Amino acid sequence: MVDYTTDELLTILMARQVTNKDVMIVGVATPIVWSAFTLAKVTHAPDAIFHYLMGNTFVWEARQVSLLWLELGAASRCHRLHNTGECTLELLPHDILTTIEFFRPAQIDQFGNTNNTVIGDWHKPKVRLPGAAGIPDFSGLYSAGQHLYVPRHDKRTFVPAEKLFFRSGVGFVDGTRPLTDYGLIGRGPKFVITNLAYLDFDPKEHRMRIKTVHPGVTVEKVQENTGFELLKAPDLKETKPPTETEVRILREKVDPLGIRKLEVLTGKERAELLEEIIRKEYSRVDRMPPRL
Amino acid sequence: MVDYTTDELLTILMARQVTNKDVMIVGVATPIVWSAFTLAKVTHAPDAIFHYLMGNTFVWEARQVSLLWLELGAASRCHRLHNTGECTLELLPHDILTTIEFFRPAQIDQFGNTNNTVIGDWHKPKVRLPGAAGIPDFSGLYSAGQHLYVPRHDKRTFVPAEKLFFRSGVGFVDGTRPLTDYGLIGRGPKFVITNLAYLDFDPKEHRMRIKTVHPGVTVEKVQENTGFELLKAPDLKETKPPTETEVRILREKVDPLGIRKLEVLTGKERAELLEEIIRKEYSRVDRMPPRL
Amino acid sequence: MKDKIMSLKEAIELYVEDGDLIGIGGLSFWRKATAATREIIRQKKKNLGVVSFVGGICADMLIGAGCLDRIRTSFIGMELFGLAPNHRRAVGAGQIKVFEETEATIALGLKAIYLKLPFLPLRGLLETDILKVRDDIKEFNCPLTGDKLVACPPIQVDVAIIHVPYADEKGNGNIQGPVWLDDDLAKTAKKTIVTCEKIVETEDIIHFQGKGQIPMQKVDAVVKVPFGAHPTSCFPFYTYDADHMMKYIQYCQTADGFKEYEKEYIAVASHEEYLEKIGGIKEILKIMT
Amino acid sequence: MKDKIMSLKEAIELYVEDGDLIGIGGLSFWRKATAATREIIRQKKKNLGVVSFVGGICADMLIGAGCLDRIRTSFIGMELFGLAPNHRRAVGAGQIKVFEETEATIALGLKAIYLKLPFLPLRGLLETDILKVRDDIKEFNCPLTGDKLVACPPIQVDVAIIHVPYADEKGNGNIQGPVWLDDDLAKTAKKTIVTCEKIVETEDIIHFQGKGQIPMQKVDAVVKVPFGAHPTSCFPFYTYDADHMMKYIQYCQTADGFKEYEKEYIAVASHEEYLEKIGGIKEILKIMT
Repeated sequence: MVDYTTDELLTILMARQVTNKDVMIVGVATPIVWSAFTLAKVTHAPDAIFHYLMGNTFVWEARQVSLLWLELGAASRCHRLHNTGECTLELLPHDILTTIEFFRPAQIDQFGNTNNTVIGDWHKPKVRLPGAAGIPDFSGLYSAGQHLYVPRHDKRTFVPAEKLFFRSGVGFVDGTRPLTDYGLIGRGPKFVITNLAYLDFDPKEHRMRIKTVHPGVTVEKVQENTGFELLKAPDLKETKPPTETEVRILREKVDPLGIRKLEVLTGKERAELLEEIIRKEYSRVDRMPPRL
Repeated sequence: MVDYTTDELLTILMARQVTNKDVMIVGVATPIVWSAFTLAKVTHAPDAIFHYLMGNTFVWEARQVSLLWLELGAASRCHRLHNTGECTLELLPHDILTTIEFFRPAQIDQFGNTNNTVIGDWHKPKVRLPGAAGIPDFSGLYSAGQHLYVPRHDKRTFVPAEKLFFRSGVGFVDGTRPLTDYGLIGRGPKFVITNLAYLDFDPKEHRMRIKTVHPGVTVEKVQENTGFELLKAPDLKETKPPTETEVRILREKVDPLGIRKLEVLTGKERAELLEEIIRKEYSRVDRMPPRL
Repeated sequence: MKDKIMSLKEAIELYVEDGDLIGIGGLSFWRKATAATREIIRQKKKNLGVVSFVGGICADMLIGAGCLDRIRTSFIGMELFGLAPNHRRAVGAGQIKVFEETEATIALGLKAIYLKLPFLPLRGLLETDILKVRDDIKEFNCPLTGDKLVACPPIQVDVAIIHVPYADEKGNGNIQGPVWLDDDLAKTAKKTIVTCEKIVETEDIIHFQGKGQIPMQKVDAVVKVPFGAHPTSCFPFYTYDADHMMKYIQYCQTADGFKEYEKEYIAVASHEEYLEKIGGIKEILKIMT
Repeated sequence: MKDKIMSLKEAIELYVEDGDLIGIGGLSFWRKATAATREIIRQKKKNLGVVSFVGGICADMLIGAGCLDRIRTSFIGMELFGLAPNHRRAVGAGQIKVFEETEATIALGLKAIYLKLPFLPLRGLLETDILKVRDDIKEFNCPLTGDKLVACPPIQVDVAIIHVPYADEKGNGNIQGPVWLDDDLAKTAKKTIVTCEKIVETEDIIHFQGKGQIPMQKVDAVVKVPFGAHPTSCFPFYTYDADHMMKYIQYCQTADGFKEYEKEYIAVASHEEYLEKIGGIKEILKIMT
């Protein structure tokens, strides 16, 4: 069996969700998402198009993931294909194109509602988070369903509805009614990919369930790290592990500096990696993240 | 006294309305307006900016008026300064800039309401006109007031309110109430420049009045050619005639082909001039309408 | 990626259906998809609607040929050359339904599609008769301030047909002159046909001013038709053919006259034959910029 | 035309008043008007608000220096480097008022200004808690279909401050990388200050890709400040200074820490002194692209 790390597993599972017809919305500071899209583009989805928020633009070609030279890859005159006219408004998920975007919630409940705004009471927050950006606008609109990922599956993130401090992204609301009753026109959350499992939502109860568990992870472990009861899919099985090719291309071509790991690591390990990436990128002599 | 023609008088009077701070919206097929703006730009309003519908663009420089090479003058890569993002929406009259545009109504009533849509009943029109384009959207919005011109002042154009076939442009409505009562935020019609007179609107009654009559025209003649009773401004006087310089620059530099005359002439005379302009413009060897 | 490059005949056969609302790009005399329009007439499509920011000869020919049963434009005409003759006659005779549009009702109608909104508000149209003849446009009060406003409905175009100077095989279209609402038409229509003067590399599109205003994701067919906008213009290659415009208006003084025009200039075997008919190389040299 | 070229000191003195809502262009680490922000702090402006599509070090410095009493962003942070330290602390302590914004509430709030509308509708925010903390955003029913929608109010910015690579003396600004909402900020603000890397001819602006996205009609002051976005980026000249960002975060672990940062890097006699302080030519060479 091929050797892989958690960040590689996550990235590869996310990449597999991309289809050849997708427009892939790349936000800022989400190197796992960028790596996943780039991996998809250079493997099974060559016709997929990047839509960079960092560039306000559609981009056809793939380049290596970069921390410091993001604008050169995404915004360069010689790279972007189309200047999107209106920031955010053209990012709205489209019915004809299957626009996809991966959101990373700070909290998520059993109905897929998410919080990226605040820890504690909004009026007197314990921790004020950066904010939910476009999630409140778009979360109810995805006709292809909302794509979610959580690099650290634990009870701080997976909380019961009553402990969600602020609903900044809408999932299935309270799960009792069809989304159209709330005025929502999207399909609701489609899946949550974590370091432990692939979770989806029961089509009747609109509650989160375990669809596959990652190799070496038990159903019990997933449940233990979740703050509410997870349903189990009738065909619950093990996640198909990364292939040797997927891992190799990700490591060697898509993100050789390991920038994606910044979303997974913590503490000293993370600080050291960050320093290493910065030094390597500032000392580039070839200037531009290479085309893939 | 300097010799001038009706089209020259009209153009020059309209040019005088332009201030140095204006953004001048140039529509299509309105060569008198284009000539007036260009004349203003090369005489007293050097800082005024063109906003060409035919180019979706702001343009700083003035070029000679052209019938056939309009895109070269207005849309050329080397000429336009700014690509306006949204057709029509950015044309909305602005409060900070004094955006101005001249509308030419097919019918106008005593309150300055206009019709460019249809002659006869809308459902069974005698003559279906081209349509009012953006006039219904913008007519109620101009904080600098609506600018109107009529090249042929007669009773077919100046009609009492009850004979306006279709209200496609809003003036002072029925003149009885402040515009804000109707939800309108503009200042209403400011003036109508015709081949006979400069008309404005009584500030209290919101009805059209004669402000100045052109040299050689009597107040009676203006009234005779108007389908409703005109008020008279307390300081009614004669229009200040074109100066020798204005006429010369218009004739020699701004519009030497006389394209503006196509808005004034009719019948055989017009057809011959049109043919002449077309032949002259197609046989240009210097390609681009000259910069002024 | 599916192959998008095809002949005009294939593109119209594949993507234009009877009853469709067609969005035609360009503006009156400028960059109109006339070759595609002539092909629609040859294929005898029926009960079409046309939406166009400013309409011109395309809509007028479709009306003359009996392909249209409704029209949505803020303005339609022949600029300084006169009224659109078939349009004037057909509307006068009550033969086609008019959706009285304005610049904003079209611009907002398209925007509403990509904002997924059932309406967009406008501070305009108030106290005009547009509201009397459009019962799908309504006055309402601002939910925040109570101000009187007007609600404009979305306009869902079935097929956008846009003529551009440059396109690549992926379907990216670059417009060198004014874009008007062509990008919004292409982005919001269910299907999009691009006709172009030249097919270029994607790298070329990236380097042109304006880049690919018509995005590949939304384009179904790319058809190369040099001079495919004649007698209207296609900047930067050629300007409009004033003589042919006048000839067209002359022909169209009667309904029968248009039928003669149709026989002479539309019912031809090929676009090349059309270009010969309109005067061949002499006429083309005349309009070259 | 009035002379728009002036010093940073003059521009801030003339156009920024206590209490103003300031619109800062750029996005988190990218093309932020930091030199202008430092000048605002030096001039001790008070009770300002900041609206920014995605906020970063500018808003955070203004908070630390006590210049702000309100903040309107859809996101504010230090990307992968962490939270915005002064912002986190001040909001936690209830020292500044938060207008909880989203991408759309800002984009639509600005658009509403130039459409002269008292609101714009959005099919979003429904069932989110944004509606609980923003009583100026309201649910309503579509006047045409009855659909549930949300009404977003206009955002009237007093002064837009935009850093661009190129501007001309008339005030046209050209942005070579992403524009984000900077054009809308400039077009809708009551006053606009442009800071730039280089002052060029109008002819240059016309030939650059994107042309003058910031239109001259709306620009009051043009200030040349090379490296005026440091430690954020200004494409195509330099990328962001990651080391300085980390140093900033380090300083700002406490309110007193920020005061030290302010003394060291903000309370300087000139922009040149600032550039020496941050490491001079060595640091500049490091970030050059």
